[in-house]
Amino acid sequence: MEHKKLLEAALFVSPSPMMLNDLGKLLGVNSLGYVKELLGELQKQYAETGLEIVNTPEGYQMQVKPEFLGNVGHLNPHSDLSEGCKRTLALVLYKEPAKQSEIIKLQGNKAYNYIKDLTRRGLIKAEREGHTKILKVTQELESYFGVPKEKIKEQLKVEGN
Amino acid sequence: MEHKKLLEAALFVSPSPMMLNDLGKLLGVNSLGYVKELLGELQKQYAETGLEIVNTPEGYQMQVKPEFLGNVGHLNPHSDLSEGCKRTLALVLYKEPAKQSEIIKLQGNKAYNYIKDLTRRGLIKAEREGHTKILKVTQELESYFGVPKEKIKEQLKVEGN
Amino acid sequence: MAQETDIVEMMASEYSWEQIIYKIISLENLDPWNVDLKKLSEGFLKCLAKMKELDFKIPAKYIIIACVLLRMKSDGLRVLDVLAVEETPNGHEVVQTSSNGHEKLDLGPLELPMKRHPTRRVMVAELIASLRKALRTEERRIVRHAKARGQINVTEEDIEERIAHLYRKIDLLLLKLKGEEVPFSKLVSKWEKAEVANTFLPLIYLYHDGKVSCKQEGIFDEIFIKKNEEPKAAKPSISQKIRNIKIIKK
Repeated sequence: MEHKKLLEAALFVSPSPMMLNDLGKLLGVNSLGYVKELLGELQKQYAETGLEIVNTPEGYQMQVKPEFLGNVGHLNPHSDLSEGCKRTLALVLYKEPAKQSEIIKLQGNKAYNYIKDLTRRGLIKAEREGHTKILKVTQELESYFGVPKEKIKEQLKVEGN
Repeated sequence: MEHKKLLEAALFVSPSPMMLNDLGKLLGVNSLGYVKELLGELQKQYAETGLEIVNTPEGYQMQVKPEFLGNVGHLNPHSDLSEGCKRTLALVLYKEPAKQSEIIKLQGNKAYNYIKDLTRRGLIKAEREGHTKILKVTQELESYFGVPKEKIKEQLKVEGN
Repeated sequence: MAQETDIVEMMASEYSWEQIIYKIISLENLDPWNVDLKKLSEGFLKCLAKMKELDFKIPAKYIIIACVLLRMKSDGLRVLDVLAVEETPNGHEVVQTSSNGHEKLDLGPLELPMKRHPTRRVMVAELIASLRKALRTEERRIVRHAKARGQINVTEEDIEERIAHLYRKIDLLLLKLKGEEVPFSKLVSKWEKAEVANTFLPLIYLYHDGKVSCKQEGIFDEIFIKKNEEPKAAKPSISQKIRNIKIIKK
């Protein structure tokens, strides 16, 4: 069925999740129910493979099944956050709401750049409170990680406490 | 079958083609014949989908079937050839058989690298003829574009004239 | 300190900045293979302050060097800051209690989600677009070459003749001005770049051949040309040596 193949091709090639109506446009059909049905069929088909099609808040996405990630993750050398940014993000998550000055104290002046980077990417936001800046993580962070922030925090706090 | 799923996951996630022995290492098996067999099975399975697993001179690669690329290509701005390589390839096809010196004259010294890249990827080949190198496209090019080279040439000639 | 004053004097007399850096390195007893940036930048700033104190004009380049040194120094310190955050053997992050008493933190590793970076093959339409660009570049190159060839469409002129012409012109002007010297500006018929250069070039030959003397008080001031009575025969004439060279004029 050509429509299903086209959906597969789109989900494979797209670098970001795709919304239902964009997929509908791609197929040139108006019925989103029909598109959803096809996606459901595809999801079932992929159950037998190493890949899966998931429905995230940002749309449908084709990805490696989590149980294989550990085996193949290293094949993709692109980590889109630097080591420094990762550390800042971990600190902000752990201490949230975190004073910017506190993060700088812990990580040094370089953290100003990491904070800027993370803010630009929408993963954290800064709120002014008197003379100091308070850093918080955003909703965007949850969709980046694909899990609620509490879950990420737990992962950090196992060691933190 | 876990091995086959792992192969799928690896080919999906890897940004470049994977050699047979790397895939063998990933599975932790010594028999490359066995890996090849699994890949053959996967290739058959994918025949029914919008994707395909191809064996290129640089290794195995999962990709969108060429017939669907026209529909979904716009979803991803990143193609696997740089603009420079694309121009060299277009010129070689257009002028075929093309003297290497002529391509260099047109594109400048940078084209030496593009020619090297395209040769490594098996899309063009160089033949020595006296003091000069003659560049030609390969059979591989046809499977890359999914159309006979004469057809691409025709389109290019329409454009060039 | 006497040596410090040396550096200030070196700066004031516009020594190269490299020489000044070497001087500070030796003055501060720094290891030239492992320079302490903190000491080096401090030494440099100390000398700049001294110059200011003595009311010397500080050349702009020294301000730039000071900025660069301070930047290098602060980058170095930042590296030290970040080094305070270390990884434990199990890969977990430890923020150590630093000497100024910051808290100790032991965080688990933050595992990032895997982001795939799919690429796709080139489409035939893109290949055509690339060819279009390549051919357009070729066309532009051809046009450029044609233009360049157009520029070589020139007339040739004998430099010997030009030199002789200028020499006659100097003679005539000396007569007209009834003086011993001719200002260069009077030799140039139209004060335009090309004309100035076309007059200046044969003048250099005349000067080298010893036929004239030139005098100029300051940079960009008027050049006064005086005819020498007896051309110095000992000096070989450049114009003779290059007899066959033609001046190319558009």
